[in-house]
Amino acid sequence: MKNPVMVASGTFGYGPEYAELVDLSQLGALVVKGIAWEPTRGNENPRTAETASGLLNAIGLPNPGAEGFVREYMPFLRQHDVPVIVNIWGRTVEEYVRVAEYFEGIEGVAALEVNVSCPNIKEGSAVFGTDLDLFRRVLDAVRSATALTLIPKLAPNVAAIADFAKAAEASGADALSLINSVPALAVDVETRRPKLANVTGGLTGPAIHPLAVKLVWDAARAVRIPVIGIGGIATPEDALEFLIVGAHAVAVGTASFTEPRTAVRVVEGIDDYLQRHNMASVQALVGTFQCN
Amino acid sequence: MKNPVMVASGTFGYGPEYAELVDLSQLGALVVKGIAWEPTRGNENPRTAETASGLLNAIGLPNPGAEGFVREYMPFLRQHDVPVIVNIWGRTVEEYVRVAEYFEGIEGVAALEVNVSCPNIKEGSAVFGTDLDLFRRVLDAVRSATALTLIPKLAPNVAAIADFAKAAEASGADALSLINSVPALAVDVETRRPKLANVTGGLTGPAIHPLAVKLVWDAARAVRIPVIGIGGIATPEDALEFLIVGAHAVAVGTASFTEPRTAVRVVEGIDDYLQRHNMASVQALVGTFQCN
Amino acid sequence: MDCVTANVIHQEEVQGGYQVLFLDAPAIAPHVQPGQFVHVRVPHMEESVLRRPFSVYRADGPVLQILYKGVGKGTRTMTYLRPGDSLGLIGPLGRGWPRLTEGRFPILVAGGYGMAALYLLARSMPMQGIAFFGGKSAPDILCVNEFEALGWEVQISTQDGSRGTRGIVTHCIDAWWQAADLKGRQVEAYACGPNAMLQAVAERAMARDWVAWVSVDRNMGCGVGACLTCVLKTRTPDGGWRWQRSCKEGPVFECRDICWEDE
Amino acid sequence: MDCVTANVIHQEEVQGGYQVLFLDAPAIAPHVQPGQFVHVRVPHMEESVLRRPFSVYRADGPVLQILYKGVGKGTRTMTYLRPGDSLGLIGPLGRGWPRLTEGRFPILVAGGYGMAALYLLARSMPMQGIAFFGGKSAPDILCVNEFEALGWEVQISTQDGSRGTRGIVTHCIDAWWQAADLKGRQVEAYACGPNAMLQAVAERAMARDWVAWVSVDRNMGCGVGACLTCVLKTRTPDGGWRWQRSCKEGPVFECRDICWEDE
Ligand SMILES: Cc1cc2nc3c(=O)[nH]c(=O)nc-3n(C[C@H](O)[C@H](O)[C@H](O)COP(=O)(O)OP(=O)(O)OC[C@H]3O[C@@H](n4cnc5c(N)ncnc54)[C@H](O)[C@@H]3O)c2cc1C
Ligand SMILES: Cc1cc2nc3c(=O)[nH]c(=O)nc-3n(C[C@H](O)[C@H](O)[C@H](O)COP(=O)(O)OP(=O)(O)OC[C@H]3O[C@@H](n4cnc5c(N)ncnc54)[C@H](O)[C@@H]3O)c2cc1C
Ligand SMILES: Cc1cc2nc3c(=O)[nH]c(=O)nc-3n(C[C@H](O)[C@H](O)[C@H](O)COP(=O)(O)O)c2cc1C
Ligand SMILES: Cc1cc2nc3c(=O)[nH]c(=O)nc-3n(C[C@H](O)[C@H](O)[C@H](O)COP(=O)(O)O)c2cc1C
Ligand code: FES
Ligand code: FES
Repeated sequence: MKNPVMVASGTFGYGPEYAELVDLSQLGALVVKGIAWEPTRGNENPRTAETASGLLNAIGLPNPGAEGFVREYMPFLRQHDVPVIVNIWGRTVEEYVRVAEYFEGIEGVAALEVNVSCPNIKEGSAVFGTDLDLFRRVLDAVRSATALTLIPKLAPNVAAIADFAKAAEASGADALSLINSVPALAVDVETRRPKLANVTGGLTGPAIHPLAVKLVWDAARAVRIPVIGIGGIATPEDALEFLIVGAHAVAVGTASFTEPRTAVRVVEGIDDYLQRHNMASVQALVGTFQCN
Repeated sequence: MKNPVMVASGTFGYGPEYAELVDLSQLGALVVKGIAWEPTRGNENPRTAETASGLLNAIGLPNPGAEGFVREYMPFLRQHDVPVIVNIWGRTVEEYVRVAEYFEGIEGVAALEVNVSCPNIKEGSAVFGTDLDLFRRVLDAVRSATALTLIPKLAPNVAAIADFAKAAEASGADALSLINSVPALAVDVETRRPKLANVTGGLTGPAIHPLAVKLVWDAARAVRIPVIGIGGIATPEDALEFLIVGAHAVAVGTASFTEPRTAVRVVEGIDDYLQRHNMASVQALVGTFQCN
Repeated sequence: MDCVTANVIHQEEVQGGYQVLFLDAPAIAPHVQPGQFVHVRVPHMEESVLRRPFSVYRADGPVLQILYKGVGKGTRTMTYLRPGDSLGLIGPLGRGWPRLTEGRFPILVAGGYGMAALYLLARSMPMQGIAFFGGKSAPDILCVNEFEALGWEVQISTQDGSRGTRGIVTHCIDAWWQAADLKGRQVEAYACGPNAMLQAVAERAMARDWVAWVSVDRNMGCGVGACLTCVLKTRTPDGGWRWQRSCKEGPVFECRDICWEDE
Repeated sequence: MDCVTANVIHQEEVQGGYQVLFLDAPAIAPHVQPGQFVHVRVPHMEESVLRRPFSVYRADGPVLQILYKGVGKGTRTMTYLRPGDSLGLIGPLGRGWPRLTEGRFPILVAGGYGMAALYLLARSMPMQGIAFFGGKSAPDILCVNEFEALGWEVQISTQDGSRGTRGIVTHCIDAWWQAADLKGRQVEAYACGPNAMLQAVAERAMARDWVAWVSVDRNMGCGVGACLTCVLKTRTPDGGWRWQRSCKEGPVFECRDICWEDE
């Protein structure tokens, strides 16, 4: 990676959507929207709602399926000088394995981010991220299925994230990414109906940043594999917080909607910071949190 | 209670602080700042930091001790026409029992809110709120210690809040309140030190409202005892969301700092709403969520 | 498509709470096709993570105009914008109105900001037809002079009868259709307004063999096709349906493509 | 103490980025004691849940003045306030400056907004003494004419020497102290400024038997004593310490009460 700033799954499409506005080669990596083996349509409308400094979404992981994705988008992505990380999900362990196996053979895929934590899948995917046994089971299975770099993506709604981080490491994960969106609910009080068709959704954006920083800190201290900090990054400072508490990289999510070039600005802001603080590289900053 | 709108523990002092600005008799109830058996000083400075639409705090539960509180503040509180709910905490099960026993004999205490979920006590109090066994143990013990109305206050950072709600009900709790603040961390990137002396703190305010609504919905569906919805209420609509998903009452926290009369405005806003919707009472609204 | 900071040139209230905002956007304005929109980052609204989409009302050289009304948090905040303020702008976005099919007679149907969304189309049309404008009350009827200045006949209806015919816009359309002598031409309709209006136009179009293009209003997230917020159900040739993104494949769709039963 | 909505009468830049904001606050202004503060809800800053505390610079009839500088999010937003805008105001808050002890000679020591925080005190004093104002550079020295108009001698020091003596304010104080003939009077000092300045004054006060009152600047939450954000360590008679709330028991403390070793 040229730099430690990626764009987060589901917030940057499959690549072409923002390509006119953002020079993809300036991104540390591009994580595509979640891909399952079978094409999926996703949830009904409305799918998003604004909250205080946040966004609630229940898109429901619509996707063209693994083969559809490779056919429609990989040719475009291979032409660009940016590492592509494919975010994968399934409803069963077998579905995870199937899609993981498939991508092993695909040229141009730098890594798989294993989404075990999307709160918007009803069939049970959410449970993979909050039940330690299921979590281990799916990661062990995916690990056996592929030699690709594996990055489990952790759910925030657990009492002890360190347990999940350690379990992932033990299962042979190469890195971790966290957090996924936080389960939440918004109600239209006039109709007394949920603001999202899916009823509940995942909260993202600046509102959740301080809780993401806490969880990333907890996870980074628990494992030796690198951690990718995600959650509410809108400014370089937000990203620096993650790096300082121990993340090796970060991903910008919702803020790309607000300002498509957020990730690039974060890259520049981190560079400025390193220069001002006479640090030769991001490595020198990672984990420098002074907390006693 | 005259109305379903209380002020939340730790955000309204012990009563006198806001009495010049807010007519206490207009509050449904006043929940005082957490009281332990022994006086406690709390954390070092800084104790709060602003975040996007939120507040991070680690006050550390400073308090004058149960006897000190009764001596210094109960005479004042008894003079006012407002139900007083005492928020209690301890570092061990024995400390919880001691303070609970003590308040049984105190005139003018309407109920005890049992804080098992403050994220800012290092000795282990946080664990009471996220470990189901410990949670049951402390509630069983407190239940045996007092005939007062008991309202356990639940922690948000668990995978399945319904389990805690059910456990509390099984332990003989009379009501539940949730949520307490959400564990979080903010870093000053220039010094690379935490913004709070206690390192981590609890996130409150509008930022957490959608996740509180989700948890209150989950808890309210799991039990028959009434639930008090807390988290990020700043407007009548925010409170109405809690009532609609099944809370019987609500408490206003951080928003009292922004606007001391928030709770009173929420009372008025709920009244307006009930009138506009031809509802005779709050009861008619509670749990009217249309989610299918 | 570009993402820029645009300066506010000026802003004026037209009537009934509708405002026109003049922006200096040389990288965007010259590229706007009729029916396209811009995605606006409203300043002084840090609590909001999303932009707000607005049709381009006019684009003249570097100057872009938006016609809007303060209906919610974002639009009300926009009414405070003054010369010297600036805002974020992404655009032009979406697929605008298709060209008039050779030999068809154009009608425009609009409610609310739809009148603005149709102005550039009216200006670029090879022939002038009839514009049907509907609203609750006289102040909701906008831009009539502008359309007439382009040579369009404008038929107005208001629900309270305070301007034009009393009733809804489709009454006017139906009355016109009864009497119309189109000299063998088929109608091609372009509509932008409340969903019920679009659906009423669609019904007539399907019954009367018109081509009808409607510009739908969906809540948007990214505005560029990445977030899948703004989707709408559209028919597929095999009798099934699929989502299309109103920010990317839309906001303009041929009315037959929309699954109205799900609207 | 009241909680009101106050209209902005006007706002002007004094110098060096310092602004004076004039507010119409008839329920608050007449009750202000020197050294008290108001807690301001800055409009157009919904993302912020906290108010911002400001000393009252002047209170004349219903009009309250705040002197401040745009240092962060809230104060920078305040610089945009114009006549007609309004903001939330709680006040007067805190315990202000105590009265001068009979027979003591008053000196004032100020840096930054401290000059504003001391103005009402200077105006209400039974006798005029000396005011020592320090700052980085000439533009940081405020209100000199106002204090002189009240009959106070003002001694100025700037770190870059651009106005008054070059150096920090305590140099001036020490030089004055060496030469002073106070005719048997003891000094009573009142200080508001950066913490280092307060501590330097405290050291001198304790060494020289002055009474010295300092107004501390702590981040605040509620401003009324409820949240326990703004606490500072103060000595107890038994040699121990306890927290006191700078919004309620303060912001003014006698310097001997503060545990400086923990500052
Ligand atoms: C392609 C497109 C073009 C548009 N062009 C224009 C235009 O030219 N002029 C104009 O005035 N408006 C236009 N709109 C509508 C405009 O985007 C919304 O009015 C605006 O986003 C509301 O933002 P707000 O913050 O003021 O309202 P919010 O505070 O977000 O919401 C306030 C109220 O408005 C409703 N609302 C929110 N978003 C929309 C929406 N997209 N459409 C309708 N109601 C909504 C909410 O349900 C709520 O009741 C367009 C919308 C789309 C999708
Ligand atoms: C009793 C009291 C009286 C005051 N009187 C005045 C006054 O008359 N005029 C005036 O200009 N200021 C005064 N202040 C300071 C003023 O409250 C802060 O400058 C203001 O709160 C900063 O808000 P902000 O949103 O601009 O800064 P933020 O965005 O919150 O912070 C920006 C920077 O300011 C620093 N900061 C934040 N809060 C404070 C604070 N309370 N004190 C010092 N630095 C802070 C932060 O560390 C940060 O570096 C007073 C403070 C107190 C406690
Ligand atoms: C609209 C939307 C769609 C998302 N889709 C996915 C997804 O497909 N897979 C996934 O693992 N995370 C998904 N996420 C979560 C983000 O990748 C990220 O973890 C989350 O948004 C937190 O980061 P942020 O606060 O910067 O947005 C989505 C988030 C949003 C807002
Ligand atoms: C400064 C502060 C102090 C608090 N102290 C306590 C406390 O002593 N006991 C307790 O149970 N909760 C305490 N809380 C949590 C609140 O009671 C409430 O659960 C939380 O703030 C969420 O509500 P809000 O978002 O409306 O603030 C405190 C919150 C704040 C902001
Ligand atoms: S608004 Fe994001 S895909 Fe259309
Ligand atoms: S600011 Fe809340 S107690 Fe002082």
